[in-house]
Amino acid sequence: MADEMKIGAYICKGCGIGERLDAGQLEMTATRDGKAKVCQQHDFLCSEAGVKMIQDDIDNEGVNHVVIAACSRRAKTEAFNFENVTLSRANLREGVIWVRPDTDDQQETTQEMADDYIRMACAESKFMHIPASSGQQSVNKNILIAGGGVSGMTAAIEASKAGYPCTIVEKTAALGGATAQLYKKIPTKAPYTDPEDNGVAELIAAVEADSNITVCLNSTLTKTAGAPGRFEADISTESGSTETKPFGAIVQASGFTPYDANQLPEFSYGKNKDVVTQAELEALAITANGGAIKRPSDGKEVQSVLFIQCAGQRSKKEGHLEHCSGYCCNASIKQAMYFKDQNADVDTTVLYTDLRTPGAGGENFYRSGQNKGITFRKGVASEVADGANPTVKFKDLILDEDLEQEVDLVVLATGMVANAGEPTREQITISENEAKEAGNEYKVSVESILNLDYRQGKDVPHMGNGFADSHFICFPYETQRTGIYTAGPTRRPMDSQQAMDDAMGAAMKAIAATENSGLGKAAHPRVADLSFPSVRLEGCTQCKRCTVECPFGAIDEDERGFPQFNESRCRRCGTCMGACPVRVISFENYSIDTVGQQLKAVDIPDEFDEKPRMLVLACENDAYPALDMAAQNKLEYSAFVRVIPVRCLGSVSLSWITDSLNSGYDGIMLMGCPSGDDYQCHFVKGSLMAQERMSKVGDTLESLSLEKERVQTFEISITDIHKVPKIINDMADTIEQIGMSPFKF
Amino acid sequence: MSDIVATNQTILVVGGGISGMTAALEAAEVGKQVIVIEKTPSVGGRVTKLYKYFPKLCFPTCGLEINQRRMAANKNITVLTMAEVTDLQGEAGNYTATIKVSPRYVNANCTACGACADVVEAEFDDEHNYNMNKHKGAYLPHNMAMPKRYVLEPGMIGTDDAQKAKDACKVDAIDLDMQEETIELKAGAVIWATGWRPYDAAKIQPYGYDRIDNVITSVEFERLMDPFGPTGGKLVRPSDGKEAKNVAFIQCAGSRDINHLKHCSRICCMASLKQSTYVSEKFGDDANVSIYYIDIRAIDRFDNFYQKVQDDKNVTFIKSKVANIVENKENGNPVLNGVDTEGYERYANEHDLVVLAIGMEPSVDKDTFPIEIKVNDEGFIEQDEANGGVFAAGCSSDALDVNRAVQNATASALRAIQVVNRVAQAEG
Amino acid sequence: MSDLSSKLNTGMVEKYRNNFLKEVEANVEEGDWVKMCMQCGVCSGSCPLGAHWDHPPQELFMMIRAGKRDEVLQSTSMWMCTSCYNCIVRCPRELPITHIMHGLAHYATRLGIEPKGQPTRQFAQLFWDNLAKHGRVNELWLGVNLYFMNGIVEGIKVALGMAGIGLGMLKSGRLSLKELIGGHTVKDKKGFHAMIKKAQELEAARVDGSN
Amino acid sequence: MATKEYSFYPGCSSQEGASSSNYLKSVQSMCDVLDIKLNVIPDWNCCSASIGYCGGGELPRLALSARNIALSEQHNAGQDIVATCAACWLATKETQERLDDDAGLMEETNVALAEAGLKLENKSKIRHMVEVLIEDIGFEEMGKHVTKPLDGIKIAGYVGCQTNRPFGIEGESFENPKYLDKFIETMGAEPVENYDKKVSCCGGALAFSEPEKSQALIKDIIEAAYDGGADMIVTPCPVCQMNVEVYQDKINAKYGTKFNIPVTYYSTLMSVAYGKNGKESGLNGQIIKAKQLEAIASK
Repeated sequence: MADEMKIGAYICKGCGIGERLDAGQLEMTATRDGKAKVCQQHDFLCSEAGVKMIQDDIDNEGVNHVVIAACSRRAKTEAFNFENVTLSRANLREGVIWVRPDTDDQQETTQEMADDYIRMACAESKFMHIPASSGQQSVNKNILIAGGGVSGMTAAIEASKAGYPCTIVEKTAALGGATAQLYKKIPTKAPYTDPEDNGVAELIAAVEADSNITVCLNSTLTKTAGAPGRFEADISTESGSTETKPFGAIVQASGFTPYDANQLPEFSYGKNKDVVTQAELEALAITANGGAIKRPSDGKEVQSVLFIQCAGQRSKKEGHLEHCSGYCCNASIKQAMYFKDQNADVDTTVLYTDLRTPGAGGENFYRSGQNKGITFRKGVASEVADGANPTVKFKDLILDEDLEQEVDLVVLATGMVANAGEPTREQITISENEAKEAGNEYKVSVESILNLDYRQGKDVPHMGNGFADSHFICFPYETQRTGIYTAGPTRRPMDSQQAMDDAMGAAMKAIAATENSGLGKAAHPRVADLSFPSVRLEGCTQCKRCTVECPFGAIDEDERGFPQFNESRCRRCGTCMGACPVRVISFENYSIDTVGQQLKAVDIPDEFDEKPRMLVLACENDAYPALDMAAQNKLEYSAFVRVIPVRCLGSVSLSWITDSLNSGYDGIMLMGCPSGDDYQCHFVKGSLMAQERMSKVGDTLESLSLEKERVQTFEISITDIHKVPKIINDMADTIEQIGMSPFKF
Repeated sequence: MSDIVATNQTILVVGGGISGMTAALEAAEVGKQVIVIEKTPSVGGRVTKLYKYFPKLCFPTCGLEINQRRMAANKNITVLTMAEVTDLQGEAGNYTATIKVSPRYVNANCTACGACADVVEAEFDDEHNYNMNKHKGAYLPHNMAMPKRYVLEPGMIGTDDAQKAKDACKVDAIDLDMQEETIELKAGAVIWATGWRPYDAAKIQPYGYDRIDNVITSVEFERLMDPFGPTGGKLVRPSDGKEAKNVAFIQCAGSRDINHLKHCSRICCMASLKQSTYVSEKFGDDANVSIYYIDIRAIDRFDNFYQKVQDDKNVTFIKSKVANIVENKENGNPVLNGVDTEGYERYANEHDLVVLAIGMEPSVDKDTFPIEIKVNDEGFIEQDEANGGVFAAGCSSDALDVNRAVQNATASALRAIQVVNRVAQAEG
Repeated sequence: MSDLSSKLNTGMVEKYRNNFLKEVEANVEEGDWVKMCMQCGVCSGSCPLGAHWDHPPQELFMMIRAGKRDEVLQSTSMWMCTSCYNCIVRCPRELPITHIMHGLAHYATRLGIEPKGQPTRQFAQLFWDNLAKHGRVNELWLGVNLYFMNGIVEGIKVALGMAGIGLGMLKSGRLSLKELIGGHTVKDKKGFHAMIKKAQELEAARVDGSN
Repeated sequence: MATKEYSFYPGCSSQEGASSSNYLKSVQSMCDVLDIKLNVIPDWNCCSASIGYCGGGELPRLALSARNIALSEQHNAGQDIVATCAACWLATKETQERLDDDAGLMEETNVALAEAGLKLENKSKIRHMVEVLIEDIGFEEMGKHVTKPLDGIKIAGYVGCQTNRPFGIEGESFENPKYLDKFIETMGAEPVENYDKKVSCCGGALAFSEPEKSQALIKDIIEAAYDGGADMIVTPCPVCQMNVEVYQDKINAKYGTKFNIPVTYYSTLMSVAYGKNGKESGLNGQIIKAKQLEAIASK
């Protein structure tokens, strides 16, 4: 900040603020307490005229720190959107008048509320700086694609079409992956009645024809360093040669591992050659190449075949997969058609419990299968008896009978096993617990695909069932490793068509990562945030909490144990700031001071005033909007509360708690997102960490001989609109019972 | 509206639901100019009407908050609400769209202070709640509405109520003379994300949706859980407001049925599994849920959720397409007749409330679609070269759950970007 | 059963071996629809006499696919069909279930393995014989035959039981003793009979290759 | 309006001295008033209803209706075939459909027909009398001819099965068709609202072979009518009419009910409302006398 700070405070009198509050008084507070150099009132601040008034001050009066005292920071954002200034919002509408009754006896406390919010906004403003990119970045449009299957090739082709050069690193000697091993694939176009060519040849041709796509076969990633915009990947060939190349972003399309059917002895797999997996049947079909499919044992042309669905899947049994692989029903219909299309007299039976062919195409394909004479039976196979011909013992659930069927060939619809990524500390414990409950072991991949040299492990963290899926319904590509996007079965079980569509989305995200990291802009969810954490190394004690707790593995350590921040891996959640015991980590627009000074700016009446003060630190994504909407619905809450939005409870520094206790707050409420397996925190574990840290506050409270009820943490969903006011009012009651804090000066 | 800048490098996104929003954001966040055309007064689409998402049971509003913040912060995105595409001409890299914008009667001055709603009396069906209740003639579509701007029902115009509203507005936001506008916009690529509509339950005659009060649809059931919904978040049935503890879910209501929707709508199984947890959430062990199904289609990791629900002793699964529903005239209970096909058991089961897991009908009308496009028998837009620069996103492309719709929309953003980048190159 | 039909029956068993579905597809009216059933059971639940079926339609379809030939063909179930068409209009796969039920019943009869004592089976046969004879149904004879289908004694009981109704019908002019002698017929009996005969021959040729 | 002519297929049960001869009577009276001319198909034969399947195979049964259509095409060329009996209408319509879809069957059928010196074009439109009334005449026109509105009579409109499924009447639903109620209203009587058993099965032909099972169904149909406060039941189908009317004593005996509710045809209502006398309206054909109608008819 070259030119000295000049705070301009602007007080809106619209939406009833003017009627309910003494604007003159507010102006005085802003100038006297808030040290605002300029302060103006306006009847309708978000109007063109109002906005122009502010812009004029910025242009002519040198105002560079703007304080808007009007509505919530979530309202009228498009109007209050100024360049090259810091912006603080004092929430007089949703934060004050809408949650307080319009009665004379309440006027005083309501005004106090408003005055405090002005002080707080000015205090924040004072300590905010205009973020400027670190310059650590430059745009690198090259995209690294791990895996040369249909997902990887699609990602490469599509990204290239948009002008982004790609490099495919494929472990094997050829492109095509699992799909290349398919005789045909499930239909992808209307009328969805017959298997389609697997399409791999066309993809490979397209890849080879594209000068923007580099293919490294027989190659693996032995090391991936850096960050979005400046990844450095070591691409090593079998022969041992290694080349290091720079990339802007990464798409991980490393596929899956087929389930090992040897874990299904009850189906005589391995014992009887004529019991095969779907994958093995594809091989037989390719050999037959349109002719009669011959069975492995004696080369006899298959006259009867039975497909056992969900073999080793959808089961908590040891060694089984708990999930459904999603594609196997369609795959069995397709494979049964291999037989039927060649010879309608072949007897084909699909034994299923739930036939899963969703979507527009699926039902057509199912009907087509029936029309071709495939017999579908709802039933569960208990055993495949070995013998000249395998005999399937099963319970037909419709006929409610135990039956046997002797067939030439049995096909096991075994599923997909995740083959990449590694579990985070939490997930290891979670999945271990799950495993214990479920009585099975989770297969955690040992092989690393990316070999990240990150402080927090070599791969993108697992989600459920070992897949590197997104945890978020609304954001399917959100991984915990910025700039690295998983696609295809790496993410979750899916067929090749879905995988290709998925890869295209992943390519889109990778492109966004290259562009935004190049500009120093944050990725989801604080998109376009230019600020980044900076650390006063001289104050750092090398405690490593920041590097351990960063949910995105953004921080490495140098050999001395000092944190090394990678701006473009960072999501700006502030978890590191909250973790740092010595308060040396901060952002230009969000720091220990921007919050700490706010809570100190609040005017704390003395003990005998019977005006307690409560502090709410509210997650900006859920709790704060919930409070807003409570106000919008005119749900009242105590006038003694002061709310400060935080980026995430993970960013809450203990110092804020101790400071507020010391400055005489009577109660402190932390409001974050629900935690647990289905956590809603977009920074992964904010609430969890807040709870952990607050558990330690107990001692502090004790040392100050304060009741533990004074500091409480709540899990709030954005929909808890009725709950938040209640929580606040309950705290007010509690304080009435336990009395005011003695620490008021 | 004249101030909207649109060139043949602009991406036009038709539909502001979660798919449209996603496609728009992904494109805009890599610097593309995007215009979103939304038919209703606010963006967000169907997800704004959902209580929770499966399988996480998290709240759609949470992601909506993030997406809306992203949109508000992004200067590359222009949103036109109450707007519809009436015509589309041209080819990839050079489209002209004709947009009809209906009057909102409330301009950008609106601060959503609610003064207008306080004074008006007239009430109108609340579309946000599938017309299960009414809202004021001046209204905010819902708590999260974006743009956060009130709307005047067209029915208000010319009434004293409308004048009252206008007089109550201190910021001159109400403009009763607002007229329908037609504008033309250039675009290089078009992302079609018009989503889906619930199949008309009345057409499934044996289930008596049009005759029996206590037969409702899954989308309506979803609204009952919303504290700001038609029942204030109470799980009560329409006929008499009695708590609905014994609830039946009928799967494939309209789906997988050649007489109705040929396709499987994919979401309904998971939706009912999810909604079964609502009943438990409200009534604990008094909850009694029966799910009548043909196949439970909880694919991939959704099956883990299915297994959870299966472990709930208050939930029963019956493999049966219910034959018909009659009303018990004494107590208003719907009585379901049918056969459990697993071992052949006939039943005539009485429930407090029946929820039809209603099928997903794409909002793509083959006949009135503004431009030549490949649409399959199910009514979904097929991914096809012949579609030029028009790309389906989300449920215009297939019956998809939210997660898959967003994933698909992200992919379609790239498809559109490829086109406008080609244009950009050509123009140098 | 007649030699002819028993020969036919064994012939069919031979011909189709463990593939009853094929046999049904080839020989039963609308039989090629059976494979399209997805076991939703809406037909079974929609049948007015459903409670009296040993095996409802959807189960019969599964049994056919499971090769349960005798259980299906000897079942009384399809004879319970009242031809109300509820199943047809509700079937999500548009199977012509009513017709398949009739077809199965007829095929069982053709093979001579239908449940003999089944009253509807007997009535249906009477009805056909009656119309095939005159070209038009002679309700009085139909009734009389019906009452006596289980023998004189049983018949008199039934007849007495039904007497009230018969009387009512007579009184109201909706049953005429004229029918005992002559009664309604088609004029062109010769042509009519020739037509039926030819139709039967053609069908027989299709089904059992003989005629 | 000019006379409307149709090729008429009366069917076995409406023959003189047969179970629905009274139906035919009232239809004729109704048609006089509405200026509808019915040209009977010469030498028509039985359609085998939906019960001939035991003895009759598919093709022989198809041949039956094919013969009727062929005769109609020969003698009443260009006229729509109209049936008053649900079974007749259904069997004929089904035959037409089946033969349209299956060239093989069509060919075989014509081979069989040739034996009777006939050839089938299969082009005639096959309709139920109710369709003719609704589509060609219209409720408004039907209403115009009412001279004796059936005031004060509450009637349950029992549509039954085969007039309703699988074809049904254009624009009506299978579960809750409304047209019969409209007939009732148009004739000045009051229909029972949401008559539960409107489209339930009476057992059809199985009333003969499975009396107990069928009578159980019939009981519900009558009960629901009483529950709806009906004075009488009206139906478009001879089998329904017979089954619901004639077994009431037996049902009373078995279930201890006191059923005694008249069951007539829509055409009965119409001829009475059109001022025809009891005989012309076929009221003498009632086993359970429709006293209210008789009263009006004799006014």
